[in-house]
Amino acid sequence: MSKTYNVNEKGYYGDFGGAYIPEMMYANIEELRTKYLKICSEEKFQKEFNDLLKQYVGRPTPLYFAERLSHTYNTKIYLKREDLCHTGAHKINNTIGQILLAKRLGKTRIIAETGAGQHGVATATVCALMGIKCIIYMGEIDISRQAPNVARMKMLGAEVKPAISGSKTLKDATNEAIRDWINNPIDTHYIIGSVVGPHPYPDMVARFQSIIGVEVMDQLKKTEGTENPDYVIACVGGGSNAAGLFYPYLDNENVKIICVEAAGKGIDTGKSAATSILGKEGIIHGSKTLLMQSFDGQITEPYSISAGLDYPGVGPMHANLFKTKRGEFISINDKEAMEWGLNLSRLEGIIPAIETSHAFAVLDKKKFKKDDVLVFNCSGRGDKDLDTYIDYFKL
Amino acid sequence: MSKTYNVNEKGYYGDFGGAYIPEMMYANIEELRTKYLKICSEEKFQKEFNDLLKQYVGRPTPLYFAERLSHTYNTKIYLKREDLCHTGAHKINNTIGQILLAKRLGKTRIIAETGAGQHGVATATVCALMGIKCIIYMGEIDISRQAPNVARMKMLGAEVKPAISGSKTLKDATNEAIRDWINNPIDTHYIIGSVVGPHPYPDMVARFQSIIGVEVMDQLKKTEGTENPDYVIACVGGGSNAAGLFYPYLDNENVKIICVEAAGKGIDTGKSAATSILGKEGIIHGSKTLLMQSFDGQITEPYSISAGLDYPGVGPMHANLFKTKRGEFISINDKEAMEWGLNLSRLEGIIPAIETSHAFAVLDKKKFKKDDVLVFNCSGRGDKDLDTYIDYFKL
Amino acid sequence: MNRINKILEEKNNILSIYFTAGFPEIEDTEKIILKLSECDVDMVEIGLPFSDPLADGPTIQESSTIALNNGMNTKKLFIQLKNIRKKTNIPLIIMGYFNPILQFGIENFCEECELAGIDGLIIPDLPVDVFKENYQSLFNKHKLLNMFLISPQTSDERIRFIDKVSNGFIYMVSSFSITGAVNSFGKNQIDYFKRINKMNLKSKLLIGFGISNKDTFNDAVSYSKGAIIGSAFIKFLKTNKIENIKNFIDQIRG
Amino acid sequence: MNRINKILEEKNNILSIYFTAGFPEIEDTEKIILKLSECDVDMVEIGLPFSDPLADGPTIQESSTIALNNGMNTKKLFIQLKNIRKKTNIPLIIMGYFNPILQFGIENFCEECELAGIDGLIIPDLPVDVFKENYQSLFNKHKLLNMFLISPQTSDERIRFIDKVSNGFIYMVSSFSITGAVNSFGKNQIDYFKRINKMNLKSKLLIGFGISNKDTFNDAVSYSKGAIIGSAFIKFLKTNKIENIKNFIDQIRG
Ligand SMILES: Cc1ncc(COP(=O)(O)O)c(C=O)c1O
Ligand SMILES: Cc1ncc(COP(=O)(O)O)c(C=O)c1O
Repeated sequence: MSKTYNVNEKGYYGDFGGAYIPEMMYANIEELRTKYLKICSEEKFQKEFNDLLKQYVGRPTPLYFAERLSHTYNTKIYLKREDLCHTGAHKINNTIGQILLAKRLGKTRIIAETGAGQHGVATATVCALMGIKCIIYMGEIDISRQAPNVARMKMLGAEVKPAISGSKTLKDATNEAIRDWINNPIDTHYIIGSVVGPHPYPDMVARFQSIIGVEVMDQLKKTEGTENPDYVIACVGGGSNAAGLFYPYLDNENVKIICVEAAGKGIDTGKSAATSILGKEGIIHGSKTLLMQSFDGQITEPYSISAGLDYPGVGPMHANLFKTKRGEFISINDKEAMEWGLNLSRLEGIIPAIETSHAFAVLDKKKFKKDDVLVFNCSGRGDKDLDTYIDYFKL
Repeated sequence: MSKTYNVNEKGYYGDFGGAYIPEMMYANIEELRTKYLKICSEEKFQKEFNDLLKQYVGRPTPLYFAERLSHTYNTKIYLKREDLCHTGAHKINNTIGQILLAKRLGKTRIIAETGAGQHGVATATVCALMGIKCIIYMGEIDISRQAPNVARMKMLGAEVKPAISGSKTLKDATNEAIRDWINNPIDTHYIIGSVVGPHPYPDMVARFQSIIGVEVMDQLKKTEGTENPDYVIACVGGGSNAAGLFYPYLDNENVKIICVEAAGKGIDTGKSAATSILGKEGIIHGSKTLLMQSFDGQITEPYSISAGLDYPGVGPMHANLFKTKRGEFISINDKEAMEWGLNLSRLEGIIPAIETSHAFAVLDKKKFKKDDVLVFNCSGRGDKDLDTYIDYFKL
Repeated sequence: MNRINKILEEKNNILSIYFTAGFPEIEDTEKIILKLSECDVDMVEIGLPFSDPLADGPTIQESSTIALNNGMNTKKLFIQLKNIRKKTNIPLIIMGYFNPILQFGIENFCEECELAGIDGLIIPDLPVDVFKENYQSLFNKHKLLNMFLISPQTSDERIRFIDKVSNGFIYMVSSFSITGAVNSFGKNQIDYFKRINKMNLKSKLLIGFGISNKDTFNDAVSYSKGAIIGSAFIKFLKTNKIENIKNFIDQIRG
Repeated sequence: MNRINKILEEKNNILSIYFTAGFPEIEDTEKIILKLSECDVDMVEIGLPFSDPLADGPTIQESSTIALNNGMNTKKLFIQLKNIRKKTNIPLIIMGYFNPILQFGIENFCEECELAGIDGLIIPDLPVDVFKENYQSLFNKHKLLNMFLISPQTSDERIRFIDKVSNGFIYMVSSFSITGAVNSFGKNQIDYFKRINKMNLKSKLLIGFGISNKDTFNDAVSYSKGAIIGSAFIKFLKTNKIENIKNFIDQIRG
């Protein structure tokens, strides 16, 4: 087989991936690893998954040609409208898949970590849909900066548990969720929210999210006569929305991949979340990947104005895209991202999540040709971020 | 021609409708009246409208079979998922239509009134999309109880002007918008947000919203083998989401129509917005219809916990549905509506707008048969109402 | 002959004053009308207050809210008017929105107007077409003139139609402006006045909206039979005694 | 013979104590180890503090945070340990997460362990499979034992595999519980201890997680070679002087 940027049978993307987990998680991870492909390929599962994506989530999401934006930047810009998904971001594609899997594994209790709260809301949503108990771990800082999403989780009947250790953001919420799973290995399934964690999570989540890219191929074929854009561009926190968009293009090197990371207050300020530039190889949350860490391997507290990008690691798929140079990595600071939140609102009537805003800022960083076809993953809507926007711009 | 519940050529639904407007508005209304049907039926307009609904708004919205809800109430319940529309409610179907119309009329400035803020956001959105100046009138009370939507309008570049007269809610915002139009008759188009106001607004808005019902026919045909449900059910503020759902069924009396109004603190408390029960025939905002008023014709200040239903009138189509008994009118108080907000969140993972919650409360008011097919218009999502929910339930 | 038509025939530079019935105090209606009659005022428009006066600006809306809070309503106004008519012969016009009139019962309303010696009505949200079809004969029966508005937007064709239906004066709205005082007219407005004058309508024209002082009054009457002052007078009443109304009128008539 | 294996052969009712290096104060590592050696303690597990100890509970996490804030790191720990090894012969195990070890360089790390007289390692997030494939020979070269964990969820098949790879003791996680003290074991735990005992593994078993007092210690050792106490000891250190460690040990051995 020729070179692939997808996962291999051992759970690695090049040098990255694997499952570096305490033995107490082994049985659960092993159960997943041995069953996920089989379950997910069952016809009944596929039908249920696709029906829910269609009827409940509202897929296919549009591939919207952004006329004013394209005109302003003199290139062809498409937006994959994951912001229109039920609950407001791509995250639900994955939670729908995992809840169906969890049911088939006989689990009756769901846990999840969340940063921006989008994955927490998406998890609480599918748990309500299925009538399953749900506990969400969320960093104490994120609880206060993403209040609307906390409210939504509570409306949906989930219990939101604050993670009060470390930086009190996504990484710590993830630690807490893992601890919960270790304590509750029998009845509980852990729905990880991005393409991170031990194998098979990165691959499993990427597969559930790959619907994004698969739809783009189909949609682009209709408008541009080809399935292949020149660029696919997405913000990268853990990397799930990016993985979803890139998935069918991974091994097609005619399609250029751009990953956009959060520079926070700036790469050199010590207040950043630009993992590819600042990170080194190591182990985080059970996966060998790039992560931000001190010289002696302590995980660094990251910083970004967007809670969903405020993670010191990155999925192993993306670590490999970086190392192999298959993907171009661009980092965007808080200010640039915030301004793009306003730009997109004013130019296209779409208020993006701050995570998503980062992706669009690439337009000011890189020159594209008039005929280039760019597909941006418009990963989520900005409703959860209104307070931040309003404060920032004194609107 | 046989009896119809749709508008006649003079702009009346039975006894209701018409255009009771000051002469200063005549030229604008007359321009609309003589041109709207022609413009809207042009192929180019239709294509642009439908393309935007598809690519930008995310239509068709799903017709979702609510399994747990159906099971709980032992009947077949479908939700028309207008909550998945871009900006979070059905309102944008209308604003897309009207902005295209306004462009063809050569208007360069848009005004609108808003209650819940959904119509304001939908208007600000299409104005951003088209790069047209936008001013939104909103009651001072609504500005404070729908803060997230105010923030969204500002992000989108609209100017939000507080209406400080009267009850400081939707009716007063409408007065202010009308005054603005009288003062700016040449460059300005007024995008009314519901099936209210002088002819041709009710018919024009109903036509733009009729996509809802048209899609339902198609979708229901696929799942139930018939285009016709037994019941179509929607909340009624001005009546646009209801009109959109009912439109293709108006003259098909096999399909029963249920309109759900806001009883506020209760029909007899003086704090209510149940227009059909409490209203008398009269004139409001240029239309002959039912409205809540004192013995000497002063318009009453309505009350509902939901800003979008807090309107003392109702569209003339609905007044006629009430008078002719074609529609059944049920009123739901604040408490019942709020509880249904929680019910739907917990049973189906969908947090509805408080307006929308009213519709679902019908399930506790009326017994349906096991085989009945009910289509609810899930008119909007509850993101804008989180503060109200959280306060109410002390979550 | 109707008192309004008589004035329109006999006089030029007609000054018509609008005020809101029941403002500032509920019993001021009579005092104000009698005072206006004593001054050099030719006609009085009595505003029947309405909760949602969408063709009016903030000054009149505010006065309406106060009048309603004072307890003013249609029945009470007619009681007041019947008394007033005994004491003055000045032409009286009721300006009111259509809904309160509908609720009172439109036949009832016209009857009461006749009994109270009202000469005409201005109902801004009753379009001429609806009036002609449904209410003209009723108005005629009760000897009530109905005055229509025209604005710079009104087409020539429609103005001719209004002129035909009209049996009193035509209320020429000065600008794209809901009621509210301005300091002088602009070129657009003057052009519009000229255009209408050239049409040689059978109906006399009165100009209203935005007239606040001697200058705007004089400008207005140079293109019309007369002018109507509303907001500026309401503003005056907010800070001046009724006894001093003459000062306001003198300053206009100058 | 490795000190750990020696103890495992010679003794029953083994008591192994875990503490976090650099806690409560950076220079306490030596004092604590020497004090433990003086008491009736058979083995010491030295926690190399990590920012994200996901297999540990709040007590150990907190002690790790304090130790890191005190300036503890891998290099510093080895300097301390080299001194300590001169003063005691007690078996010493480093328990650390894999990432800090990787960053130090795993060969480097093993070399330093050997130089410091470390007898074994517990790396909770280094799975046995990865260890066997990549690191076993390196560990052997530096005479380091690697201890693996098993939990009630671990399948018999996997336990047998672990037993085969293992050359020290098997760390039997008592319950579905990340580290943290409990008062007594339940039926499920006892059943699990019995089940494992019946397997007749070649490796000796030590039970850890949740052991806090005489009762749980005695229960544990009745199904194993010995037991490991961590959180309970850390808690003790938070409010007691190092000189008084004997009180803690006596109360367990009691
Ligand atoms: C809208 C949105 N985009 C992007 C992200 C980043 O996550 P990922 O990189 O997994 O897509 C988040 C995380 O919460 C999000 O909410
Ligand atoms: C979600 C939602 N539903 C219903 C309504 C009521 O309006 P209408 O009756 O015109 O549909 C509103 C008004 O803002 C709304 O936001």
